[in-house]
This record gives sequence, structure tokens and C-alpha cells, in this order.
Amino acid sequence: MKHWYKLVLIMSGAFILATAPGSPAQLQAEEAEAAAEYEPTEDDLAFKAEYEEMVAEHGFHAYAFDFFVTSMLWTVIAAGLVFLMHLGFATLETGLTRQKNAVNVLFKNVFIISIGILTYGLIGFNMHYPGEWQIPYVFGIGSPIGDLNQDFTLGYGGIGLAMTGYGDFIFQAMFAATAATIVSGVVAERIKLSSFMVFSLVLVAFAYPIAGSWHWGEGFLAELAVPFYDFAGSSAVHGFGGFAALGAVLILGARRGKYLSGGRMKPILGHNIPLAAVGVFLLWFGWFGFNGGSVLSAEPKDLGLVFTTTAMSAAMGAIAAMLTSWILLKKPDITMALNGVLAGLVGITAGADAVGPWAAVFIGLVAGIIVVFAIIFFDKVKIDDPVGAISVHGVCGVWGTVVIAFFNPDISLVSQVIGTVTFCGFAFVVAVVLALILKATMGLRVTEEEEDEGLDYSEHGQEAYPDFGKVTG
Amino acid sequence: MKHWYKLVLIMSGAFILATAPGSPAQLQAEEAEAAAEYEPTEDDLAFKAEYEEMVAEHGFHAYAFDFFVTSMLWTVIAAGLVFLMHLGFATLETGLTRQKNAVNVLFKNVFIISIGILTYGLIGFNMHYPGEWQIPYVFGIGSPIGDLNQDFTLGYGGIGLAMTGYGDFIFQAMFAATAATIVSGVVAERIKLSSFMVFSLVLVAFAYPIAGSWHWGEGFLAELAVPFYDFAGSSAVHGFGGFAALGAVLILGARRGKYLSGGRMKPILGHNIPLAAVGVFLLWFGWFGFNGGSVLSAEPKDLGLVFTTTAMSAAMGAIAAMLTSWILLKKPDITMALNGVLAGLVGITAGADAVGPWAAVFIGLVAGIIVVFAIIFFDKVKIDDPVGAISVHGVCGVWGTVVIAFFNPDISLVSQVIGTVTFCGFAFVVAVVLALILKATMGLRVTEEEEDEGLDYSEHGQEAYPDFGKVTG
Amino acid sequence: MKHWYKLVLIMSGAFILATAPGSPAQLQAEEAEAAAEYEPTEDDLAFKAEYEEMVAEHGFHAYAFDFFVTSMLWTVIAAGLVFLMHLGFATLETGLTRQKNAVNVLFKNVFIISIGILTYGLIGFNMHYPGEWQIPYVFGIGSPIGDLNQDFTLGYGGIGLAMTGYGDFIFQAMFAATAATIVSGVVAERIKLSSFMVFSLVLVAFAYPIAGSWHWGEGFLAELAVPFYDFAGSSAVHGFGGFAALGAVLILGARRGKYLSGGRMKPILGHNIPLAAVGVFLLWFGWFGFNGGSVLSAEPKDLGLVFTTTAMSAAMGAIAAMLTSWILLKKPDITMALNGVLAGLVGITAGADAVGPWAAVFIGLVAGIIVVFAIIFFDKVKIDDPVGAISVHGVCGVWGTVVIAFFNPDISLVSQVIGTVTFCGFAFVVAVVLALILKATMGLRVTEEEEDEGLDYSEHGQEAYPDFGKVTG
Amino acid sequence: MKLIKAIIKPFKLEEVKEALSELGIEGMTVTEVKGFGRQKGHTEIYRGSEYTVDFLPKVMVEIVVADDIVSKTVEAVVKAAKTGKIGDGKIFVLPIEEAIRIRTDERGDGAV
Amino acid sequence: MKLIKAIIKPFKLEEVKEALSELGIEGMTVTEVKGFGRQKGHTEIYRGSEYTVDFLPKVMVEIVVADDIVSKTVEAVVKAAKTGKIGDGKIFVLPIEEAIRIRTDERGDGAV
Amino acid sequence: MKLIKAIIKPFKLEEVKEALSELGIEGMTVTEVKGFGRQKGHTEIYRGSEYTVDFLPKVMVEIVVADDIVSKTVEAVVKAAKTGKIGDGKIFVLPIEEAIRIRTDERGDGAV
Ligand SMILES: Nc1ncnc2c1ncn2[C@@H]1O[C@H](COP(=O)(O)OP(=O)(O)O)[C@@H](O)[C@H]1O
Ligand SMILES: Nc1ncnc2c1ncn2[C@@H]1O[C@H](COP(=O)(O)OP(=O)(O)O)[C@@H](O)[C@H]1O
Ligand SMILES: Nc1ncnc2c1ncn2[C@@H]1O[C@H](COP(=O)(O)OP(=O)(O)O)[C@@H](O)[C@H]1O
Repeated sequence: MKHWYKLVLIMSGAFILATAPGSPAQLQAEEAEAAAEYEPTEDDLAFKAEYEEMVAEHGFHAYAFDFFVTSMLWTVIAAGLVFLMHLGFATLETGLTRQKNAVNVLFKNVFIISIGILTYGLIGFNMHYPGEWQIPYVFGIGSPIGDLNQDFTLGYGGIGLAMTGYGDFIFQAMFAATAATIVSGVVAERIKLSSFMVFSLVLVAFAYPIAGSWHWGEGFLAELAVPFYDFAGSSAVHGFGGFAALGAVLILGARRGKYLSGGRMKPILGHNIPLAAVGVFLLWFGWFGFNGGSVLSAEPKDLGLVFTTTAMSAAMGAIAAMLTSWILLKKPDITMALNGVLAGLVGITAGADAVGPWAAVFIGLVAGIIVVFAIIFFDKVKIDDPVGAISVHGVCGVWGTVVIAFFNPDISLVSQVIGTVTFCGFAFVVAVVLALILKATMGLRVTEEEEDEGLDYSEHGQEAYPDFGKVTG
Repeated sequence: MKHWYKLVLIMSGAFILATAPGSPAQLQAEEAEAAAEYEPTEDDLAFKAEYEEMVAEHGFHAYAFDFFVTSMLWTVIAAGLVFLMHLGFATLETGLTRQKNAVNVLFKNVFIISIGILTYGLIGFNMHYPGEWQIPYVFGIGSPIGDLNQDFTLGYGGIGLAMTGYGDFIFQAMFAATAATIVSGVVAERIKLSSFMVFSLVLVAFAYPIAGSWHWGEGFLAELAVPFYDFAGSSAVHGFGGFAALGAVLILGARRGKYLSGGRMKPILGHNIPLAAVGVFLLWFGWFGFNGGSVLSAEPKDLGLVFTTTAMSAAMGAIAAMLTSWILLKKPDITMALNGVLAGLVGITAGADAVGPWAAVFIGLVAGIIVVFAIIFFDKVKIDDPVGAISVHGVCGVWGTVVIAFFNPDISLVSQVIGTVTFCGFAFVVAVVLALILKATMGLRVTEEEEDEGLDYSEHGQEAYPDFGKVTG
Repeated sequence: MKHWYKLVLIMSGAFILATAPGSPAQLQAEEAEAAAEYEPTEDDLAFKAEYEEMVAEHGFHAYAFDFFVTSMLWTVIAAGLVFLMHLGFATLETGLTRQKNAVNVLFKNVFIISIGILTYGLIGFNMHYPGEWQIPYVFGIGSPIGDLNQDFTLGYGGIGLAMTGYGDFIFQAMFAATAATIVSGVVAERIKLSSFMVFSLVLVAFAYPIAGSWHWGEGFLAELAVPFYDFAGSSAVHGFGGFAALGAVLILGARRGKYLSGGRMKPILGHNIPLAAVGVFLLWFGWFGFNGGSVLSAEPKDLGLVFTTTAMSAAMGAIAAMLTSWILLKKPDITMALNGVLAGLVGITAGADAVGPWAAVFIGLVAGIIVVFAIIFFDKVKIDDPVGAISVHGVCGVWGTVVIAFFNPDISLVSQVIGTVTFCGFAFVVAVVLALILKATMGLRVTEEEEDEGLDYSEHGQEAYPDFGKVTG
Repeated sequence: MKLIKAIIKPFKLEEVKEALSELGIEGMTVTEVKGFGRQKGHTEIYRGSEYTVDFLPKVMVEIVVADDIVSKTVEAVVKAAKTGKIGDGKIFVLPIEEAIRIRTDERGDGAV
Repeated sequence: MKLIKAIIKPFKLEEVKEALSELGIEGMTVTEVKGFGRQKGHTEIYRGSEYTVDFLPKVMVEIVVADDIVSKTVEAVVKAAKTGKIGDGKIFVLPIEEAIRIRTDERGDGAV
Repeated sequence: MKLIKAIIKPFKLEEVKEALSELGIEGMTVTEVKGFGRQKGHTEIYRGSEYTVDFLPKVMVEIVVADDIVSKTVEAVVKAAKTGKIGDGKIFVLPIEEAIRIRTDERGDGAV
């Protein structure tokens, strides 16, 4: 205990120093006093005048300096948060697959977000929100973005879309790659890298923006008697991604050694659960940008509601999946808890601004239950999804889109079903066709030997954790 | 070196492309010119008028479109940052415990944030800020939140609480789970999962909001002659959590094999220091939302000050703990440096807006020193805290709450002591009672065998890193 | 399949509950109706009046409540994002070095950000932006920051610097440590901890702010005929850091066992690629604050552009490095892809607000190609850079600063070259001198034995992953 | 009794285990190892530098069996582990003098 | 000299080490292994699928000792490692022909 | 044939491998182990508590060679692995009764 007196000495000294005249505390107090007595000087007044003049000079744009500025700020921050979801996906997928494929999974994730942003600039954005339609309400050709600040009024979309063109673009661009990323986890550990790159490029550059235009680009789903409603994309993004994954995996097949003869199954364990948990927390965090940013402004009523419904559905999804797995499987399964969070998030995405917090809890509750059954179901029918993304994004995406018709009188069940079927069906068909073409041409799968050795070795010649021995290297 | 000419070729080509007529650079320049010469068209003017009309139409809410909107935006972003602290806690706690309990630690962390949000909605919020008191200034019963946008003026709390009801709720909900999370690390590696779930549920649903109401809900601590001051909760959150943990661990006991006969001690090493470091950085990052969001508006004076004091105290805490461990223990201990960051953060939390940057440095300095001694002290007296949370949150929480009385003339030492003792004492007593009840009923600890095998196996039947061999799986 | 009926039961029950009278859905609907019919009450109107009065009372500061507030909010958020880059650096550097040095790498990173913030407060800030010059345009002495809210007008920097003094300080403080952090990765695995601490302290406390003052502090680079242009610091931060690292490593030498006799080379593999990938994603995310925050306000035109150029350059950098490594090295190298992201980010930093999105793509394209060649080149000439930071920050920093002269007519090639050479040259010289002094006094390198055993053991007596066996501990 | 030490390709472990189970062998101990052998020259890249990976991931299976089933066991391992490609691994047979089951203190053939 | 190869439950390592130290044994080498044996049938779940974990975490302790203390050593290990539950592990004794201390080039019993 | 089991300091692996290659030895198997020996008493700290690290990281190299080159091999390992400091490690030589190359079914000296 002989160290304690040192502590006392150090602290006393510090105290004296801190409270002595000229000390920070003293200065602090003096400054506070000075502030209280402060009268604006001429300089201050001059500065104030100058500032006001500056604002006036902005003249034509001056009106923008309030709601618009704040909304635009939120849009770009939300874009950043959606970007971070890609780290969430990368770590979740890496954690839930095997060590020998970790480099490959990460590589694909870096590729997807990068190619997603680029192709969205090149053609996606203008296909997603067609200036004019080539096929009315169905297809408008894309062209590269130009100077999106050209709208000199800045009042890009009015109060409902209070952001500059670049703000709109970058937020949507971060969204675009999400669908392809969902597929990435499902086909992991056996798809050929180059084929996957082509697959996801087509998905993100063409299929996603074309389908998106039907809803968000004022296409036919927006023209239904009661327009289809999908706030931030339970169907348009998640359902789309989940069913594209389903299509791809049907052609691709299961990982070697998972489904054994005689109906037996040998689970293939994810190699790093902490990494997977990091991914889910980051996805939840990023989802505040995904849903919150989809308010498309900083409108405070909606913003608060959307944050609340998003959080409550995710929380309930987690608890529901925990309990379901505990009851059903006798043990509280961490990977189910993690998938439950995501199920709740996907579920609430369609109606985050259209239902109240307790409806959100209900949506999350059911999503968290469904997801456990769905994961077990897909395994039963030998559809091998290492990360559970078909269940999370596909199944819960459908659930979330359809259920809101029961909670909000302005939403039509029929329209919701039409929209959901459209997105999921289209994604499924595109994925199947694309996968078949790739299978016939480049080949879709690595060889059995490559799969056994791991894609990190066969595709990249690299290891994720190469150190052997603590201090050999 | 034969590749260099390729580089030169590619780059020259790219350059020509980039600067040729019709190239991006060219287009860029032309657009800039066009912008300079731009005269608003009739369309622009029409748009401007339309925009202004829209704002006017919002009529009754229109005044909200300035400070209020920005403040509300900050509140929800801060809520997101506080949420991310839960990832920080999850990774820190996982990193500082053993591999064989990693799944269990992560599971508990997913549970706590989820149940915390839900129970806060169900009863916590209205208990924390009682509309009316059942026992005046001491206890107001909670009821589920309703439609928090019902306050149609939106001007929820005026300039001092410039956010909608949902904004307030979600920010506070993210806070609520913090106290329980602090306990989670301390009791890790030996507490029974189901008992822990009950324990933290009671803590987060009842104990935390009741205690909180005494200070933030206008209860008796706010009614002291000089009101108790605890800006973002050095005592109300961190002290509370730290002392609840102390109470729990006294009943629970130490991990097997840590304190040997004859006064010897065998440290139990954390299994993943990089993960722990990730946790601390995320906590620091999230703390900008914890403290910054506690400004409860986007008031720029306070916001800048709070960010600065928070960062400087954390930085000084880190350096102080580094040097203290270096001098005292002869080696610069990374886990002490990490705890030093957190000590500085906890220390400044009570007075982040009430002291200047150099006072913050002083607070962090002492916190960073104290924390090292406290960790050693608790080990000496055989209180087994795997992550050091009692020292970080409990001891430094007290320090931070009390010390600000010396720096700010408007804060009373007596009130600070009363408040601190109230929070820490209450938390301690509740935790002890609760732990004793659980011990007598469900059982508090896993069996010795389960502890030896690890909770991942015994409670979850799962492994955190199941891969055996780089390519076996 | 016997569980399915349970699901149906649970869901039906939940549905009935959810849609029954008194249910959330019902309440929801009723509340919506009530809202539609709502007439502001006297209370509401009174509240509105009160709110307006409050704003009026703020009187002299009232004008600040619009653009200024939003800008300040963005500044502190951006400061938080730049802070998070330090976690990015910490994980990237840890991932790309060996297990036996992981604790050491993390320790250095905690140290740098902490000491960076403190010294920036103590002398850096006022040296970076000298109130008055001791040597005109070259050197102004620093003094500790005082109460930066003293400017009672709050209108700190007008529309171009719309933030309080604390906002400015904390944003710049987070920047300051970046340069030193860049060095940290390059010298990892062999530099003596104490010497590194002195080295980085001098760099961050003196060299960086002095050099910075030449450009951002209105020093001689700002006084050139056509002022040097470096938006967020391709040269002033990244080039500076990269060339300081180059200088340091020339004196320090390569890691033992990397360059073998006979010109052979044995690469030393990074031990945790997923951790490195986490780092790069976090850096990209944080860079939105680094570049976006450098707008120094929430000006929406610039903000949208800067986010877009930043993202597109990073994305193109990644794809370019992927393809370059694939073509050149026959395999798609994940570490090259990761470095490609950073190359694109560093490249665009100088001109993020001065070029359009397609010019950004071009800048990223070339950066992504260059970085692969540069990494190979430095290895050829036996400059051992474990993380590739000299190539990423040094080489691409130069590229980014110089190239913008071709894209923006207002930027002069000559000035860009002068500025770039100034920053990189100064950093290089300072680093060489400093390293030589340290070598002669404290010693720069650990002993061969310490290097072999790993710095975690020899400097810290700790292990990053001490668990042996899944359940031994 | 003999100790059979088989060094095999990691992804063959499952098949080897099953082949041994079919023989009625109920115990084995597996270690993650790195092997250096003829199967070399395969190069990987790291940050632009090619290098030869000398040490390849292998798995070592150690099985103690009674003398009479040694050759059957060896054959079973050979059959299950063979791919015909270089690097398939080796089997070494070592003499064992005593075997003890910790739980029961049983010795000899009965212990394995 | 003999090589004693003991495969034990991981959390028994500490006790085994202490038992050996008490005997005056100053050296041993420990490897992390996975064991396959009678102790099986315990099932874990992963994402809803139950599966049998065949390979359980074990620790292999290798101790070289002079012939005369082999049985004492074996007994000490048995005593320290026993829990009485299935899966406690095995001990194998192998002959050693030579032992060398690298540092000093000492050979034989003196080297261990 | 003999099995040479060398327990060495991890950072000496590279040198040992090269020394063996020079001898024309083409195969070896390496395991990451923890060693307990005389080289002890070195203390580390963790969160303020000093503790003795009993088990130090080592690497175990197993090499099977024909009888005639055993002593050359042992010498080569000793030379390459020696630092002269405590903890350099041990070499144990065990008899091998049979060796089989899985790929070709070759037996005996030809198999290694
Ligand atoms: N002499 C040896 N001693 C110990 N292990 C060996 C020996 N030779 C080979 N091995 C092990 O067997 C593995 C396969 O040997 P290798 O020569 O690559 O191919 P093959 O078995 O087809 O001849 C090696 O990776 C190594 O682990
Ligand atoms: N024949 C064997 N050869 C090698 N190792 C064995 C053998 N039998 C058992 N083992 C090892 O001993 C461990 C314990 O054996 P097991 O049969 O499960 O229980 P018990 O030792 O109680 O009989 C196994 O996990 C395995 O590592
Ligand atoms: N009797 C033994 N049986 C098995 N391994 C041993 C034995 N003695 C030592 N070792 C191994 O050799 C290593 C070095 O031994 P040690 O006594 O520390 O130093 P030295 O080899 O210099 O005498 C130990 O860490 C351990 O792995």
C-alpha cells in the first residue's frame, strides 16, 4: 500500500496548481465574470453588420440558409452512415464464414461498395430517377451524372427533398450497393471471384436502379391507385437483395460438405463471432442513416419517429429471436440474436415513418420470430445461406412491406403485395438468368479443390491470419 | 523495373483523356463559367416562390425551422453515437475476458441494449421524467410512451430542450442501458445468463429511471438549496453503474482461480487486446454524443466547449494512466492506457459544460492516476473486476461529480456529495439486494464445472472462434 | 416441421392483439385523426410566443441561430469523424503487422491521439494560426488556448468559418495527430517506444503546426501570387506525414529478416487482414469528416460536392488498385485493394471542393495505380514500410496536390509544386534530423533480441492474444 | 501398442475420421501443424512481393492402437487421405510402451 | 528415458503442472489439440442445426523423464488430471533414445 | 529411422529450416507449443498484477530421418537453434518403426 501516499501527494499538488491564482480554475472564473459584464463593442457590432451583409449578399440563395442547410447536412451524414453499413456487412459476413475464405469475403465487400458508387454515377442515378422514360414508367436510360450543383437555386427538391443534387446522389449511391452486398454473404465460400464481380456489377448497375425507378423514380408502382409504399426499402432494397440471393444460390448450390447423404446436415461454423457481432452493431448504427436519411430532410417530427421505430423494432427483433431460439433450440443462440436485430431492422424499413413505436415493436417481434424459423427452413430444404441473408432480407423484407397495410389506413394491402412481388420476383428472375449465363460462360463456382483449400489461397494467394506461433513471424 | 513504362503509358493516356475537350475537366470549367454568368430564370424564381410558400404553409410550425430543427437533428445523431457506445462496451468487455466466454459476453450486450430500449419505452421514460409523482420528488410511476409527436407545437422543451418528444425519448433510451452494461463487464465469466438477464432488466427498467428522476426528473436532488449538478451523468449513470457492479460482485464472488491461497493472485488475461482497443476508441467516439448530446440542443457555445473538455480530459486520462502504470509497474500497460481514456471520459462527464479545457485536463489527469491505483486496490481486496469498470465508472464517476464544485462557483460541494452518495449508495443497495434474491432463487453463478468449461459451451453450446486449422472447416 | 403451427399461432395472436381496439394500431389511428383535427390551443400559442421571446432575448446572438448553428454542429461532428480515423489507423496498422507487436502498435496509437490533442491545446493551435508572427509568414510562437468562447459575438469566422473558437480548435486538434499517426505505421515493429513517443511529440507539437501555418495560418504559401491550394491537406497533412515517415525510416532501417542477402526479400505478413479491412472502412468513413469538415461550414453546395468527390475517388482508387495488382501480380491482392481506397482518399484531399466528380474519378484512378507501383518500388529499394503509408500518404499526397492545377484554372501548377515540395521537404528534413538526434541519444531501435521476441513482450510485457487453448485460461 | 502419427491435408480430416470410425477406432488426437516437404515452390504474393510458402497447413492425427490392427489402420488412413497429389502427407508408426486411461487407471490395450 | 504424452482436459493443465513441479520435474511441452474419443454425443447448435461435436478441446502435455521416475510421473498426472468424468484423457509412454539440451549440448538424463 | 523432436525458440525456426535444407532434408512438421522449463521466473504484468509466465512460446519441429543421418541432423539443429541463453530448447530422438508416404504408399526410408 506504500503507493497511496504518492497518489495523495500528486493530487494535492495538482489541486493547489489548479486553484491557485492564474490557474485554469481562476482564469475560468474571471472569464465568466467578464462575459457576464460584457457589452458589445463597436467591433462586435461591426462584425455583426458584416455577417448580416454577407448573408444578404448571398442574396438569391439566402433563403436556403435554414431548413435546407440543415436537411442537406443530415443527408450527407446519413450517406456516411449508410456507407458504414458496408463495413457492417463486411464484418458480419467474414465472421459467419470460415477463416479460409475471409480474405475473399472482404475483397468482395470492398469491390461492391466501390463499383456500386462508380456505376451509380455512371448510369444508375439517372436510371433510378429517369428524367424521361424510354419505356414509360418502366425504363429510363441512364447517363453519367454531370455537375449536380447546376441547379443554381439549390432548392433541389423543395421541402420534401431538401438537399442539393450531390447530396441526393451520394445518399442514393451508398444505398445502391446494399442489394449486391446482401447477395455477397449468401454465395460466399464457393462463388468464383470474377463471376461474382460480373454478377454484382450487373445487379448494382442495371437491375437495382431499373427496379427502383418503378417505385422511387415515379414509375408504375408510384402510379397505382393507392401508390405502393416502401419508405426506405424493405422490398426495394432488402427484399430485392434477398431474393436475388435466393436466385443466385439456387443455381450455385450449397457449400461442399454441408448437406450429407441421408438427409444429415453438418453445419459450417462461422469463424469469428465477435467480428460478426461488430458487424451487426455497425449495421444497426448505420441503419439510423438508412431509415433516418430516407426522411429526405431534417423534418423533426419524422426524424424522431423514424429513429424510435427503427430502434424499437430492432430491439424487439433481438429479444424475440433470442427467446425463439432458446425455446425452440434449447440454447440461446448468439447468431440468431444477431439475425434477430437485423430482422427487426429490415422489417421496420418499409414503414418506419408510417407506424408508431408499438406497431414497430410488433413488427420487430414477428420478424424476430420468423427469421429463426426461416433460417431453419432454408437449411431443411438445402438452400445454403451462410449468413442467413435470405431469411433476414428476403423474408423479413416481405413481412415488413406487407404488414404496414394493417397499421396505416393510407396504405393498401393490394398495392403492397403487388410491389413486394414485383421487386422480389424481378430480382429473383434476374439473378437466376444471370447466374445461368455466368455458369455457362465463365463458370460460377470454384473447383472442388479450390473450395477445399479455401478461396483465400486459390483466388488470392493470401491468408487472413498468417501468423504461425506468437512470435515466429 | 520493367513495369514503370506501363505506368507512364497509362497515366499519359488518362491525362489526355482527362484534359481533352469534352473531358470532365473541360466540362467542369464550362459549367463553372456558366454558373458565374447565371441569371435566375423564371423557373428559378417560381421555384423560390414555391419554396417560400411551402414554408409559409407550414404556418404554425414555421418558426421551428431553424434552431429547433438543427437541435433535433443533433439529438438523434447523438442518440446514434450513444448507441454505438454499446458496441464499444461489447468489444471492450469481450476483449478483456477469455475466449471461452466471448459468445456469452456478446450475447449479454445485445440483450442489454435491446431490453433497455424496450423497457424504457414501456415504463422507464415516464418514470425518469414523471408527469406526476406518486411519492413527491422520489417516485413517479411509469407508463408506456404514446405518440410523442402529439405535442403539435413541436417546440417540445423550448430552447433548453429543443427536440421533439421522440428525439428526447430515443436519446434517453440509449442512455438507459449504459448503467446495466457497466455491470455486465464486471460480473462476466461467471454469472448465470438467465439471472443476469433478470438482474439487468430490473436495473434498467426500475432502478435507473427511479434514481434518475431525483436529478433529471426534477426530483429532490434538483430541489436542493444549490441543486445537485451532474451534466451528463458521472454519478447518475457511471457512478450508478459502477456501484451497482460493486454490489453485484460482492455477492457473486471472484472468478475461480484468480485469487489463490496464501494471498497470491493469478491474473486472468483478456484474450483479445485489439478488440478491447477498438472498444475504447468507439466509446470515446460515442462519448461525444453522450456528453455533446446532453447539451440538449445545438447551442454552439456549449457544444464546442463540451467536445473540447471531453476530448482533453480523455487524452490526459490516457497519458496519465500510461505514465502511472509505467512508473508504478515498470512497464507501459496497454490495458491501463485504455482504462485511462475511459477514466478521463467518466471524470469529465459531470462537468463537461461547467469547466474550461484546462480544468478538464486536470480532471482527466487525476482520473487517469486514480484509475490505476483503484484497479490495483480492488485486486488487492479480492474484488474481481475483469474489465476495471468499478474503478473506471464507480471511482472516477465519484471523482468527476465532486471535483467540479472546486471549479465552478455555482456548484456546491455539499450538494455534489449528497447527490453522489445518493446515486452510488442506492445503486449499491439495490444491486446487493437483487443479487441476494437471485442467489436464493434462481442461483447467481454457474457451476464450477460450467465456469471451467466456459460459458460459451455451457450456456450457449457455441464457440466464438470454432475454426480448427486454417483450412479444416 | 412441427414447429410451424406454433409460429402461426403466435402470429395470429399477435395480430389480433395488435389490431384490437386499444391496440397500438388502433391508438395510432386515433392519434392520427386527432392530429388532423388539431387546432392550436391557447397553451400552444403561449408556448410559441414564449419560444419567440426566448430567441429574441438572446438578442445580440440571435442572428447566429441559423447557418452558424448548423455549421458549428457539422464542425464538431466532423471532429468526431476525424477522431474515428485514429481508430482506423490503429486497426489498419495492427492488422498489417505481426501479432507479436500488436500491443505496441495499439499503445502508440492511443498515445498519439492523446498527446496530439493536448499539445495542440498547449501550443499547437496558436502556432498553426499565429495571432502574430515572430518571423513574418514563417513562425509564430504558440501559447495555450484560453477561453475560446470569449468571442462573445460567436460569429467567430463569419460565413467562411462559421463555428465557435472551440469548434475550430477541436476540429483542428483531431487533424493534428494524423501526421504523426502516419509515421507510426511505417516505423512499427522495431522503433523503441520511448523514442517514438519523443519523435511524435515533437512532430505533432512543433513541426506540423509550424508547417501548417505557412498555408492555413496565412503564412508565405498563402501569400504566393497564386496562393497554394490544398483543400484538406493532401500535402499539408498526408504528404507531410508520408515524407516524415520516409525520413524516419531511412535512419531507422528495415525490419530484421525482411531483406535477405542476395537481393532476395521475405515479406513479413500482416497478422490480421480483417482488422486491417476494418481500419480502411473506418478511415473512409472518417474521411467524410476530414474532407467534409474542411468546408468549414455547412455550405450545402460544397458539402455535397466534397462528399461525392471523396467517395468517387476512393471507390476508383480501390478498383484501380485491384485491377493493377491483378494484372501485375496475377492475383487480386486484398491489401492492395485496401491501400487503393486510401490512395484515392489521399489523392482527392487537396482538391475535393475544386474538381468535379469525374475529375475525382480520374484522380482516384491514377492514385490507385500509382500506389501499387510505389509500394513495390519502395520494397525494391529496401525501404521497409509495413503498412504502405509512404506510398499512400507521401506519393499520393504529392499526386493529389499537383494534379488539381490541371483541373482548376484558378490553381497554379507552380504554386502547387512549391507548396508540395515545401511540406514534404520540411517534413523529411525534420524527421531525419530528429531521428539522428534520437539515435545518438536515447537510441532509436530496440535491440535485435527485443525485435525477435516482439515488442509486446520486450516493451510491454504483454500479449495481444494470450489465450492458449480455447478453454485453458 | 503403436502410435500412428499421420500428417494429412486439413480438409481430409473428416474423411479420415470416418474411415477410422468404421474400423471401430474410438480415439484419436488431432493437432494443427505446418508441414514442410516436397510440396513446395508454390508462391503467394503479399503486397507485391512474391514469396515461397514453405510451411503449408497440415493436420496431424495421432492414434494409438493395439499391435494387431496397426496395418489395417494405416491402410484406412492412406485410403481416406490420398488425393494423389503431392503433399498428401506421411504416416509414421512409433512403439508405445504403456497406455493409461486417466479416468479409470486402466492400462494397456484396454485403455485406448 | 521416456516420453510421457498426456492428453488432458484443458482446465486441468494448471493442476498437472503443479503436481509435476512438486515432483521436481522442471520441463514439459504443451500443445493445444482436439480429441476424439468416447466422450462424444454431446451436441451443440449452430443457427438452428444440431450437430455432434466430435473433436473436443484438449491439451497434450509431453514430458521427458528418466526411466526411474516414469511411474511416479504418470501417477502424478493421473491424480491431478482426473475428474472421474468421461473424457479425462490418456497417457502414453514412449521410448526415447536420446535427449540433447541445445544450449549446452548436454546429452542423456542430464539434458532433461 | 528416427523421429527427431526439437523444441526451439520460435524465431529460430527459419534458421533451423535452412540448416536442414542444406543437409538435404526435405521434410519436417512444425507445431506451435508452449514450453515449461528452467527458463522461468520472467514476470509480466497485467492490469497491475505481476505474474510469472510459466509457459513460453516455443516451436516443435518433428523430423523423421534415416538412422545414418540422425547425428548430423541433430548437430545441424543444435547449431542453428543455439543462442546460448537459457530456454534454447531440447532435442529428443525417438525410434520409428515404419514410415509411409500416403500419396504413393512407399514405405521405409524412401518415404521420408
Ligand atoms: N521427414 C519428414 N519428417 C516429418 N514430417 C515430414 C517429413 N517429410 C514430410 N513430412 C510431412 O509430410 C507432409 C507432406 O510431405 P511432402 O513431401 O510435401 O509430400 P508427399 O507426402 O506427397 O511426399 C509435409 O508437409 C510434412 O508435414
Ligand atoms: N486411441 C487413441 N489414440 C490417441 N488419442 C486418444 C485415443 N483414445 C483417446 N484419445 C484421446 O483421449 C481423449 C479422451 O478419450 P475419451 O475416450 O473421450 O475418454 P476417456 O479418456 O475418459 O476414456 C480423447 O479426446 C483423445 O484426445
Ligand atoms: N523434460 C522435458 N520434457 C519435455 N519438454 C521439455 C523438457 N524440458 C524442457 N523441455 C522443453 O524445452 C524448453 C526449454 O527448456 P529450458 O529448461 O527452459 O531451457 P534449456 O533448454 O536452455 O535448458 C522448455 O520450454 C520445454 O518446452
